[in-house]
Amino acid sequence: MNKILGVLLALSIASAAFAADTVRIGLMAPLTGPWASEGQEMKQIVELLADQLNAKGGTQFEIVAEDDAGDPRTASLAAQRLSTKNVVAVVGTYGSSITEASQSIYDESEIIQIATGSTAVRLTEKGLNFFFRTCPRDDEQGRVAAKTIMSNGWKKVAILHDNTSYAKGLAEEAEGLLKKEGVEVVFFDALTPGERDYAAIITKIKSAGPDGVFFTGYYPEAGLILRQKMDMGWNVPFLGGDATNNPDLVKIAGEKAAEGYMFLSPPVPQDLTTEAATSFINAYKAKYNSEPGSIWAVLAGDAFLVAAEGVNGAGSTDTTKVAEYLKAGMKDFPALTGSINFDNKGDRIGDLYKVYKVDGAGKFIMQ
Amino acid sequence: MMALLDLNGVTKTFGGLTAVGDVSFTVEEGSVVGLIGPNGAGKTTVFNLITGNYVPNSGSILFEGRELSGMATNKIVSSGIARTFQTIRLFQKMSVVENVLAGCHCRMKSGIFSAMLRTPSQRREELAALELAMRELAFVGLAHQAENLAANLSYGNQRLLEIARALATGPKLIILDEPAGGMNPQETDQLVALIAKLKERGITVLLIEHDMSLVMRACEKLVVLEYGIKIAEGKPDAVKTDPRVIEAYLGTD
Amino acid sequence: MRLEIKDLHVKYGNVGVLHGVNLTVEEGEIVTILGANGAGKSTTLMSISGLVKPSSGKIIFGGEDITKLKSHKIVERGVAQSPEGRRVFGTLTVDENLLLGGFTNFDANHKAKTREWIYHLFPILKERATQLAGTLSGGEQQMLAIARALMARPKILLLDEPSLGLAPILVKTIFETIREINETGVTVVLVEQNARAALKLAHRGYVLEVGKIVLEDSAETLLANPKVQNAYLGGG
Amino acid sequence: MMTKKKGLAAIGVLIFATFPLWMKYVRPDDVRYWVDVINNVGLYAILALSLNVILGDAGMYNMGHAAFYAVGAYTGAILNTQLGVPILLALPVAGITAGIFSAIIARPVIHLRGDYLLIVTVGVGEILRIALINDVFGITGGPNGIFGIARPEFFGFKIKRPDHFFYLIWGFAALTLFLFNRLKQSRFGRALDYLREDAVAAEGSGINTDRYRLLAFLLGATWAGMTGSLFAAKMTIISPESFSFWESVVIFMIVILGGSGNMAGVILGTFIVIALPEVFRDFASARMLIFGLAMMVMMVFRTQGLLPPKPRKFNLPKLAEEGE
Amino acid sequence: MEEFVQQLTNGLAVGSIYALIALGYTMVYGVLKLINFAHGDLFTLGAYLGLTLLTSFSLQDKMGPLAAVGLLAIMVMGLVALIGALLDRVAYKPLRDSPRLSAVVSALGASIFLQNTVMLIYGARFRVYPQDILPRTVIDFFGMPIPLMRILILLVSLAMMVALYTFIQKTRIGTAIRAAAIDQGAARLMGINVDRVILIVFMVGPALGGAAGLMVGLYYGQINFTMGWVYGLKAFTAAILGGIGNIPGAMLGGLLLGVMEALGAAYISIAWKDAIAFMVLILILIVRPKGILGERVAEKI
Repeated sequence: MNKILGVLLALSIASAAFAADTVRIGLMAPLTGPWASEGQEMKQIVELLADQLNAKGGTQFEIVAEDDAGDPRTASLAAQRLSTKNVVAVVGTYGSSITEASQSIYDESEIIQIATGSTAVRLTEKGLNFFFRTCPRDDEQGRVAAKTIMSNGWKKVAILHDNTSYAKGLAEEAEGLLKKEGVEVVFFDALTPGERDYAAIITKIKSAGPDGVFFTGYYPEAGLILRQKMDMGWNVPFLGGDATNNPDLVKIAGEKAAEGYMFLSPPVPQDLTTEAATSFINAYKAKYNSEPGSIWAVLAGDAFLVAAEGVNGAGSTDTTKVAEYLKAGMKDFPALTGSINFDNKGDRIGDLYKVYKVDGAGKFIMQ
Repeated sequence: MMALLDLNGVTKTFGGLTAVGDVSFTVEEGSVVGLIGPNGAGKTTVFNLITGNYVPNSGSILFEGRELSGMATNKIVSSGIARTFQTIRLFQKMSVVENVLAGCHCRMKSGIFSAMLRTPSQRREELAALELAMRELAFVGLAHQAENLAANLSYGNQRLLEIARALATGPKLIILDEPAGGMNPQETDQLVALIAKLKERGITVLLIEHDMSLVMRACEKLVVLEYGIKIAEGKPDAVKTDPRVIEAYLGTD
Repeated sequence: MRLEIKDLHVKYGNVGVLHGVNLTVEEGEIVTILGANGAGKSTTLMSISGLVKPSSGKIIFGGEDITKLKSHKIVERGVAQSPEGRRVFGTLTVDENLLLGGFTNFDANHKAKTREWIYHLFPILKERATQLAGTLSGGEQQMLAIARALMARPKILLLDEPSLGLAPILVKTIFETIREINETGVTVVLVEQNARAALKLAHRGYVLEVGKIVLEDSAETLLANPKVQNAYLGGG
Repeated sequence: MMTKKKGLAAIGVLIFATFPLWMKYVRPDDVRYWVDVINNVGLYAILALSLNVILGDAGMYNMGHAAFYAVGAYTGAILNTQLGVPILLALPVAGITAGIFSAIIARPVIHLRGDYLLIVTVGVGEILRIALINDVFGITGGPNGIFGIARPEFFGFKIKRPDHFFYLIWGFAALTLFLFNRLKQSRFGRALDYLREDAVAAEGSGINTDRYRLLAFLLGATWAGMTGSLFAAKMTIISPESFSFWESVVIFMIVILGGSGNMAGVILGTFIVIALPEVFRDFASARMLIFGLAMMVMMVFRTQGLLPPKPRKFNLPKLAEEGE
Repeated sequence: MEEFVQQLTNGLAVGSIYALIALGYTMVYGVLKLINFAHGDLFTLGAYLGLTLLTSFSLQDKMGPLAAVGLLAIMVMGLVALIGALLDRVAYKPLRDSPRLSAVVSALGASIFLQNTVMLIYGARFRVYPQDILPRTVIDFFGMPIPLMRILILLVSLAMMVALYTFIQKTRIGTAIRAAAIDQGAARLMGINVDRVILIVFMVGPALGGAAGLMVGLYYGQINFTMGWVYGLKAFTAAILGGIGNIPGAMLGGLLLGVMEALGAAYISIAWKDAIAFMVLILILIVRPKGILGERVAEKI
């Protein structure tokens, strides 16, 4: 029944696409490429939220999705494409360097951009007027990481990243903070993502003798490392960054190897306690027959909600006014991941990071 | 008078196999010399040693008194030795005149920048090269084929084209590896006339050939190789009657 | 079995190499094909073996048109060749080369017998059995090339310049062996540079010039022909 | 006849040169996108033309061309962001740097045959990429790359919109075509052809094949380096992932598919390889599958490439009688 | 010292996978002088087919893990061999007489096609093998914990390589393959059906690649549709390192590359490990332009 309703809604939106009161919101997401699963989920969530919002009446929103393939060049093409499609705001995108490739294009076209998973500090340090993000910044995560490491009592830490812009930034952030606090960093190096065998690296870290390992890369590698670490009979606690927050981590590592693994993250979708979130997750389950897996996809949903709120709150599609409203007018907007406020740079205010631990059944338990 | 080309005790081995063993002979300026011997006797290896494709294990090769061994092939060509190949090595997919222009290359100077800017001197040079190429084509009788693809020529004409390309390098010595291969008797006759014309132009000729009638008619001196070793040298008539040569080259009974 | 070539034309790209070659080889004969380098002798043999596909003409062996057959089928019919330049498999052992020669021969017993016969013909190969073919001397390689072709127990053996680069004493041995092989009933087509030796061995001969047969006669007649003497026997 | 052909060509060029103007009316919705696609085609076309010198003309299997592209892009970006050199002025420096880099790399490996050279160039590309990621001299910005590259200015006119870049990029492409065509008709161009067709015969005709192998690398890399700088100007941010092995593969495919050695073929190949997947965008995730299939089909049906090179035409001087 | 030995075993396990894949490159190259760029994707296909067969028939429940894996290997190898043969038929056979690089582009096209076929069928997400098939025992090797599976991977790979080597060296068909690689024309004159040799090569190589894919799936658990690209490039590098066209060379090159990577990561830098491997490759090629075991062939002039 819901499905039919959805289709009907989609049809009615399509026919209303050129109606004056329809506002176009762009979605730039990695629909193909290495992050395709996150990207597809983003699209599903944003579309579902748009349907829900439109069903309530009021301003009607149309989603225009473009694929950035998780690649800067494709992203800049997608941005060119969206910037000529009369969108008021663009939701996206996931990776920092990919977002960066599109920033100037949106800014020059005076289109609001709300990034969803781009945590690199510099993105909001450029003084761009129309740029926002619903995700936290790397420096905040670095702080939480250092705090967690110290509270775990690790005296010697190994830090492993994967030489992506994000992971390296986080690794360096944490390294700096830890050194200041007198924690010894006994290992600092990068693996090559996309490989299968990380035994050489694990062996090397092991010989450095750390009390714990902080891995700032992504979940596919984290899963493999946990699994191979167990195979080699090495029992050292692992802490991961937010890019390892994905249920597939447990699938790859296996429940046994994943048990005890800690990571930092904004809350996983299932831990979202707001009313908006629970009802949304139920709707998502009903429509797509699965649970949303990635918090970043949920943050894309938030970005859409914020964009819609911006248009509604400003009472205009003039992006200058919308941006102004988002920065100054909007207070504690209740989104899926909690209430959202923006500072003057476009960064989200508030402490979002939580520490998670994987239990024996492979569940992510918020600490 | 000093010999134009002087091989002295040249030896070349390939992994234990002696292809050319202690071969010495001279080619006087303005002469036509034939290098003969049964297939596999090492004649082509001698040619490859002269043109720098191989480096001898020992011995010296002097051209106008200068040592050639160790010199790069293209340097040897620009110092005045041009060659043709036993298995025809033309630029098959290119036109006849382009093939000859390859020979002109080493006498030209203009580089990347003058070509991009198309300077007057570059244009003059190109025109001169084209004229030279056409002259050499006319010399071997292929001017009417200039725009045809090299691959479309008959074997006999391909041999002639190789000679034209060699001539375009402005050689003092031209070495021809089985120039009559694939030629019919009429073409062979024309080749003999062409060799005479080369001599008239003052170009020294060293050739490998199987067609004995051609060798006898064209050459003033013969050098005979067998198993990489020189077994005879001298005027054709004398060589012809040398019993060792008859046995080695003309077949045993 | 009779081999018959009718009006064979072969082109490489746009250039014709054979322009209507006609020749026949009767069962049990040794026939030699003479000609200058580039006249098309090897091309003729390669056409018979199916490695070169003629643009027109027919090759009939034992009454069957083999022109369009794939080369391995032609070998199966009993046509084996020892190609120009020997082309032994240098990084394989002598034994393996022989094994490959008998590739179409599935009868192990028969194969063993053939090998024995070959070792009888070329005793040196038995000594060299486990050596890599590439390390053999030129003469030994030539013997191997012929022996390898014989392993197929051919009805007709095509030999392309078996004397190439060999010492006279070896040439003699090889030609004697060819005669011996012929006497066991194998028809032989011999392409030779060493015209005199070839004509002494052969029953009949053809002279090929620029892709055409220009002379055809019994070996003795050809040997006495002044034109042949002039062109191929060094003016006699 | 000749003038008619020329006239048609001129009309074609005119239609193409006004592309951003008339596209506005054809696709008002996403004109900038399509212009940007054509701009990308332009960049790849110049890159492919530069690889064509090495691969198509000189016949050397270079599957690491993105390395030279990267050296140029980084040189331009560093000059611009660190020293404030305007990016268009940095262009020749970037080219020369890439050229020198290629000469150093190519020198010891130039004699390697075919596939061995191929894997070496792949290796060079990977080594360079890894070096960039690891921020080897502390100036490449590591995985972040370099951002904040200033938009190019042309006599006070700031180039920033896709249609501005259209004229910059395709202007450079036209210049490249013009110069490379002249080269093709020269001693240099012929030398590369001889070298590719038969290096032994070329050497035996007096051509210093080593020198020309090196020169081909030098020229191709220099041009790729300049293109890299142009790319940096267009993107305003560059990072190592833009110069992956895949980029080299794409450029390689363009040259072979188009018809190696023929510049018109290379341009056509670029349109097919770069623009076609954009056209297939409606097929969403199946578009790369269709693309792969198209590559196979095109090669199977046009085994020499789409437009194989033709022999040069010469204005043959009329000579007197033949022979004697 | 302990770390060195440990890294050595790490490298050998990785290298043995490279070697298995490299064999496919080298065999095809040996006979056809073609770089089969789609070979890495056949490896991916092996991993995915293994997953499908394993989960859809729940083999391990029916016959126990060892028999299940054995049967699985046979099925995967057979299927990938068929796909390999089909690939040759469609993408390479029409290009036998055309310029070599045309076939390379066709191969790249085939690679893109196969990769995206896998993506469309199985999705872009990582897929994960069931965890409980193989024992995850750690054995104690002079005080060093070494996973049993790593040793098994090495042993199984070596066994397959020995089997292939025996097949190539000792059998009639194997000798025919070697002959066709040396001189196709001469091989035809021996009565060898070279077309069939090519077909066999295009089945044996992919079968080994498929087996490698299955092993990677079973041991590492995580597979995705792009993994063949990385493994393929590494394996191709290994084949060149050993001397492409040379079968023992591919084995040696694979193992060596794996060890080089592990030791490079251990003693120089993890982040530079691939660069180190390539630098060593280039240095080796400068000294030995035909790879470690490749033969120098003088060009006839």
